[in-house]
Amino acid sequence: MTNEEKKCVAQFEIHYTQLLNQQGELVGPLPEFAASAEALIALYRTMVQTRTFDTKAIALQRTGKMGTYSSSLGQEAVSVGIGSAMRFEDVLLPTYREYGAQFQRGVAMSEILRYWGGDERGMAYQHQPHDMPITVPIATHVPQCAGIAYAMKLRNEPRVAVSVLGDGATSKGDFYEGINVAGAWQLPMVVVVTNNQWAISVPRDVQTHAQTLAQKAIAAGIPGEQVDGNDVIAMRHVMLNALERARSGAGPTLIEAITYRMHDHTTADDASRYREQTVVDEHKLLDPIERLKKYITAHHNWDETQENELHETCAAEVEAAVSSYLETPPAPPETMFDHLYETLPDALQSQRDEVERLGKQKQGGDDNG
Amino acid sequence: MTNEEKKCVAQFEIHYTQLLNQQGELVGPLPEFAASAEALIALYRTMVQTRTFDTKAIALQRTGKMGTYSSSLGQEAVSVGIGSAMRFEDVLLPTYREYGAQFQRGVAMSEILRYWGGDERGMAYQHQPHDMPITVPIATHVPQCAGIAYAMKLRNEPRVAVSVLGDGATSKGDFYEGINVAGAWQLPMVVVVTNNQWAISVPRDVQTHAQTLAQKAIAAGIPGEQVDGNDVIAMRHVMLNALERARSGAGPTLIEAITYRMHDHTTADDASRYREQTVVDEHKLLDPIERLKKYITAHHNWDETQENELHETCAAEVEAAVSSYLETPPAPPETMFDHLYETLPDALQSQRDEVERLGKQKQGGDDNG
Amino acid sequence: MAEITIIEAVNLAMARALENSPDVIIFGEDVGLNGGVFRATDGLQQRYGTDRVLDTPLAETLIAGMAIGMASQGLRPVAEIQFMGFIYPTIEQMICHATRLRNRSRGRITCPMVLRAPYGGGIHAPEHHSESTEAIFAHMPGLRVVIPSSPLRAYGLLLAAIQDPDPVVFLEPKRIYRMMKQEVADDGEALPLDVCFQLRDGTDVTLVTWGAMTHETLQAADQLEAEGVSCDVIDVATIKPLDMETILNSVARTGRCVIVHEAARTCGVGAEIAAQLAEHGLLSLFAPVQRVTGYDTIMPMFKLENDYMPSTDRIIAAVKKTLEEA
Amino acid sequence: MAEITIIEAVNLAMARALENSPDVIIFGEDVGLNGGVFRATDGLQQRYGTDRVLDTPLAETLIAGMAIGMASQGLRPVAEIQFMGFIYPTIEQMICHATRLRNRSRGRITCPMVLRAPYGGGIHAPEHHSESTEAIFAHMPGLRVVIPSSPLRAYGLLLAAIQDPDPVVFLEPKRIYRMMKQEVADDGEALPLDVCFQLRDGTDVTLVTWGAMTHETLQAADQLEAEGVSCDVIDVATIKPLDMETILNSVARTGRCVIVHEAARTCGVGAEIAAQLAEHGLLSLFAPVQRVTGYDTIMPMFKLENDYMPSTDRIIAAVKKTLEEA
Ligand SMILES: Cc1ncc(C[n+]2csc(CCOP(=O)(O)OP(=O)(O)O)c2C)c(N)n1
Ligand SMILES: Cc1ncc(C[n+]2csc(CCOP(=O)(O)OP(=O)(O)O)c2C)c(N)n1
Ligand SMILES: [Mg+2]
Ligand SMILES: [Mg+2]
Repeated sequence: MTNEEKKCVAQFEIHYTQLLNQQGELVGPLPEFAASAEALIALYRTMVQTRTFDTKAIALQRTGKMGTYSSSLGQEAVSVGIGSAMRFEDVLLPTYREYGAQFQRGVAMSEILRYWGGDERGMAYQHQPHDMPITVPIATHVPQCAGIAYAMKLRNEPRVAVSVLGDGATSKGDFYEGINVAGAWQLPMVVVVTNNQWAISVPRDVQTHAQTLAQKAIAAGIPGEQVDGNDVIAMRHVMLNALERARSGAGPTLIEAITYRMHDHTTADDASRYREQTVVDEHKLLDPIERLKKYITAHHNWDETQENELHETCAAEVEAAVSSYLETPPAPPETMFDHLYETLPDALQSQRDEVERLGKQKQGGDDNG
Repeated sequence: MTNEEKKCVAQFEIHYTQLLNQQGELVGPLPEFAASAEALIALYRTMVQTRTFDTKAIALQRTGKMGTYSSSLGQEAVSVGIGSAMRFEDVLLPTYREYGAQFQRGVAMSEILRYWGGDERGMAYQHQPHDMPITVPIATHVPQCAGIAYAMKLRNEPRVAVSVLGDGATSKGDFYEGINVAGAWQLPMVVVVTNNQWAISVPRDVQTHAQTLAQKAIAAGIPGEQVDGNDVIAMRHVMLNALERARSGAGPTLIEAITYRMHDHTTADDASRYREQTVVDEHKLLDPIERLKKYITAHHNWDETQENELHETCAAEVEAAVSSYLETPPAPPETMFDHLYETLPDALQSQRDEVERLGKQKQGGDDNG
Repeated sequence: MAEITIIEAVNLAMARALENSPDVIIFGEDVGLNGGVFRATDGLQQRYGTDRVLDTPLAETLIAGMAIGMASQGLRPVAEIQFMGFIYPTIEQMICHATRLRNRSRGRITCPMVLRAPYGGGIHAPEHHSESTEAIFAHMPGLRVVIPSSPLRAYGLLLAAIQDPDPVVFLEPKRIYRMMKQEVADDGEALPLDVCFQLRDGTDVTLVTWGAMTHETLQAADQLEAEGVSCDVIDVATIKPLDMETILNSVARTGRCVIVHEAARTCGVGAEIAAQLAEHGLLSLFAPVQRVTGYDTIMPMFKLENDYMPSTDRIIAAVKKTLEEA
Repeated sequence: MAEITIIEAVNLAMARALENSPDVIIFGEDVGLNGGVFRATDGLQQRYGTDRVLDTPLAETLIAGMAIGMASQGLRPVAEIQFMGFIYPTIEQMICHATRLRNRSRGRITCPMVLRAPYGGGIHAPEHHSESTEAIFAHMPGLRVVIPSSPLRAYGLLLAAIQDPDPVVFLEPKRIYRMMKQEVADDGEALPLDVCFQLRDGTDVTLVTWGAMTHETLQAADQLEAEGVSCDVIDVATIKPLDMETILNSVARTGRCVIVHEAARTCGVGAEIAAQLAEHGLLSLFAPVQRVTGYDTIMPMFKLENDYMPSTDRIIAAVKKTLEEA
């Protein structure tokens, strides 16, 4: 085919941002916020806090004190970057690895534990009125995110709706439907794809022939970009820019954050069935926490005393959450009807009565569980 | 933001092909097939045949002899281009405007009329064993197309699966799911988006912020290109290339064919509610049939005698199809059970008996319908 | 006060809702300038603006998902699915989220949305345009499924659905969209949800139905009356949750029951009603409950659709059967 | 002949099918190297290659749609949906196409596909991993819905489903995947579809159930036996189409029936069975049919799941109720 007959009608580029390299050295211009030691240390604290929580949660599951749990190990910078950039009045629609963002937004550690402990009260988020609970059915929250963003836009509120999902999730149709309408309606919305290279056992390259996931944005006619998801400074930076664009009415952004899932998919998974530990080990070198630690050690006098203090604080906080979780008395069984509708329809009253009666019988007899 | 911190990691271009301009003048290099008068006249005949059919079908609906019908007026070049490029053993998954392709592939005009006349026998395609019937639920045939293409690939058959859908259809999730797997598995598959600028009353620009629909391919990591869908030479050319790529194992292509829906969405629609007739009139100047006629008149001695003869042949063919359609006796009502399963489950026998009994009663009494 | 059709009543209710609350938002495919393919939203965009009455991209999963998102923010989204045959992509959103948000968040987030769709056969429409799959939604805990069968009920029940604090699937019997007219006062008064409407009082047999089938059922009742059979006719209206009390009370009086619906029989809503009659009303039944329904085959294309859908004759035959027995 | 579990029998049946016909293709999320999250496809990719046992992108609509496409070409696709809670995106494909291709094309194109999914609660899984929404599929004309409840039936029914010329949704009760072992001969013999299996003969009451609930139901029958109550226990196995003959014959003998299922009660498959008993078996019923089911609320997260699902005690109580009455 010759060139004459074909006219180029559209051109696109996808960019990648990294500010701190693997060695913790600055490779790009420092964003304004990152000049402050305080700001960086705050990010560092939350990453350590998240990891401390994660380690404990896995232990709870392993010792039979909690159900299946999905670890965020290695992905802390993505989540903390997102959470740190958002405003409280924004809305986060998380999947099941966004603890780093959720903690910053007021979700209690004990709530997350309750959730994985099989208790709906873990989604009540007593101190976070805005955010959606964890979404399990993959990508279903992206259309919802668009609806929320539309409500914000309609009401002229300077708020942004943020949904976070995985690399695997970019294969599901509702993801595209959601980003497409975000473009069509220029919604105040940010979609973050946490590309941790795996969807359970399915590697990123099996999901799609697209060379980047950021380029999925092109289908929706919205900006898409890649960021080093193990570089919390870049992550927060890119996120702040996207939020600012959305908040100012300049429309949505898709961000692909490149990271790595260091743990099994969940505690119910055994990754050794499908990936080599050596590859995982290689990714340890990219650890987001180590990386920032190197930087703040070199530039902001972070030292071992502070490090130890931080770990102690985090451990204590996690322990308190665990106690609160373990001490929560189970909800009475009949409460399974209490939030089904605003008012229980007459047709269901006898079912609720039955559950209540059987629950009391059981309590009288053997114990609950 | 400065440039240093951002690295370009991917680049894309979308190209547009036009070979015959609005005036019927050649603006690009003539593809091999188009050197032959015969080949061009064959394309011309099928376009005229399709339009003759279309006009009659609308008339049948308007006079109460048929149900709702969706016209392909103005889009003949897309459909004829597709059908002419495919091999018989390929599989077409059409929507409800692909008569031009279907006729070439052996679907009888009377079958299409039966279909719109509310009769499943219109989808039996007596002379076309491969193709799927018309798909009404938008975009649902794209995943099916991938499954068909996978079967071809698995069996090492040099065949291609082709699905055709509208601009509106590119908003639906299953479209993306289908093209994504086509890329991931490098399937022998071509997806044609017939961008006729409208999805019922919704204009193309309301569907998506994407500047082209061809760029949706980038999300799937597959080639995507635009073609002038009113230029049947370009259409067939682009289609032949895409089919050849797919057939030779080089993977899928997404083609956006730019055309215009000249009629109401269907006979049940009234486009004057939402679009100006003047805009429609402007598009008359782009008519695909007129355009090719100018070219073959100028270059291949096409004349009024031949033109009249062609119209007569087409009219006769359509009349024969109409007679066949109108003379088809209605199927006995109990046949509604006869292709539900290979063998009717016992549980349904009494229902079939009831329908048969009631049908006979009705035939005895008043007439059917 | 003008006499209006069901489709006009649907339009009037939405206009009233838009007028009364800035939180009401109407969206879907072709609901804007075109006013919906059945004109349910005719003129609404012109009157209430493109921000509040708007066309979506062609994506039903998206429509449901956006409605949930909007509802979670306190809006009152009223989303249209163009035909029930295209409602299936909404199911994941409805069953995983719309019905569960309140429960999941222990009341923190709610989902006061309405998903409207025309449903049912009998208008000689193309394939997939004649579906009655209300039973799928009736099986979902946390949902309401509401079906009007007259202009008055279309107006009053749609307003009720919009005001309801929980998600409602509102199915409109398109065959009777323009079949009858009633005087409807545009007074913003909602009718009650979760209760049946008594369409006719009778003593010999209870006919239970909803949607367009109320038409055939009332016709059957008329003809039976002429033959001396007195029918109690009940329009279930809210098919989820079910007001079985009204139905059981009627059957307690008549001892006989015929259930009429257009949907396929197996696992249709008629099964639930018949099952509850067998559980709670067994001793008052003089004859087996009859179901007159669509058959358990694909709704045929329109040449045969009348052979598929329950007819007045089939209803009368079923009534006579219940009268013969026991 | 080794004793194997249900999950092993599922694996064995797929291996046998792969072995016997080059047309059999297995695909879904994580079914390849990982062997499925429950190990249903363990070792199959290694043995039969990545062309015939393969991981798909994460997209359930796609999985169903591709299965349809493959089936239309004469392949015998066996697609896995990871959990029934994620099956909803397949509904549009299943109800619009899988069930209709044969009918639509008047037999020209067929759809011999199997859609497998683990279903049901009781394994302390996260949200959405404990669904029993088989009734949605049981309402679809043109479909078969098959549920095994033992290793022998898992093997024989899955082979039957794969050999069946029409689409089958095959739901596997995951709670009992590893609960019992049976000797299963890998002889490639399919069991019949469309018929119930009699698990236990009895004279006083008929217990009708399927899936994991066969376990509680048989336990209840044991306990009742000790108290002198003799139970006929029927595993429906193919819940669509329904073999009502076996159930009606049993109830004709016992005069009493308790239906047990995990799914929500309203419009569950139990309703259809009860409705047909009321239609065709009314005169043999000594007492109202009882349904012991999941409640009409969201399946709670696992702390309360045992309070949601039918227990042996609830079944026994329902049986006693039918014995008290009439
Ligand atoms: C619709 C749907 N299908 C399948 C699943 C089961 N599942 C849970 S997580 C997961 C993989 C998700 O991968 P990705 O999107 O990359 O997120 P990650 O787990 O890596 O964070 C799958 C298949 C689900 N939760 N929802
Ligand atoms: C899933 C689904 N939703 C809605 C419809 C109703 N509908 C039929 S055609 C159409 C517009 C399609 O537009 P486009 O894809 O551009 O195709 P065109 O009709 O222009 O050829 C709509 C909304 C449908 N058939 N299927
Ligand atoms: Mg991932
Ligand atoms: Mg179009």
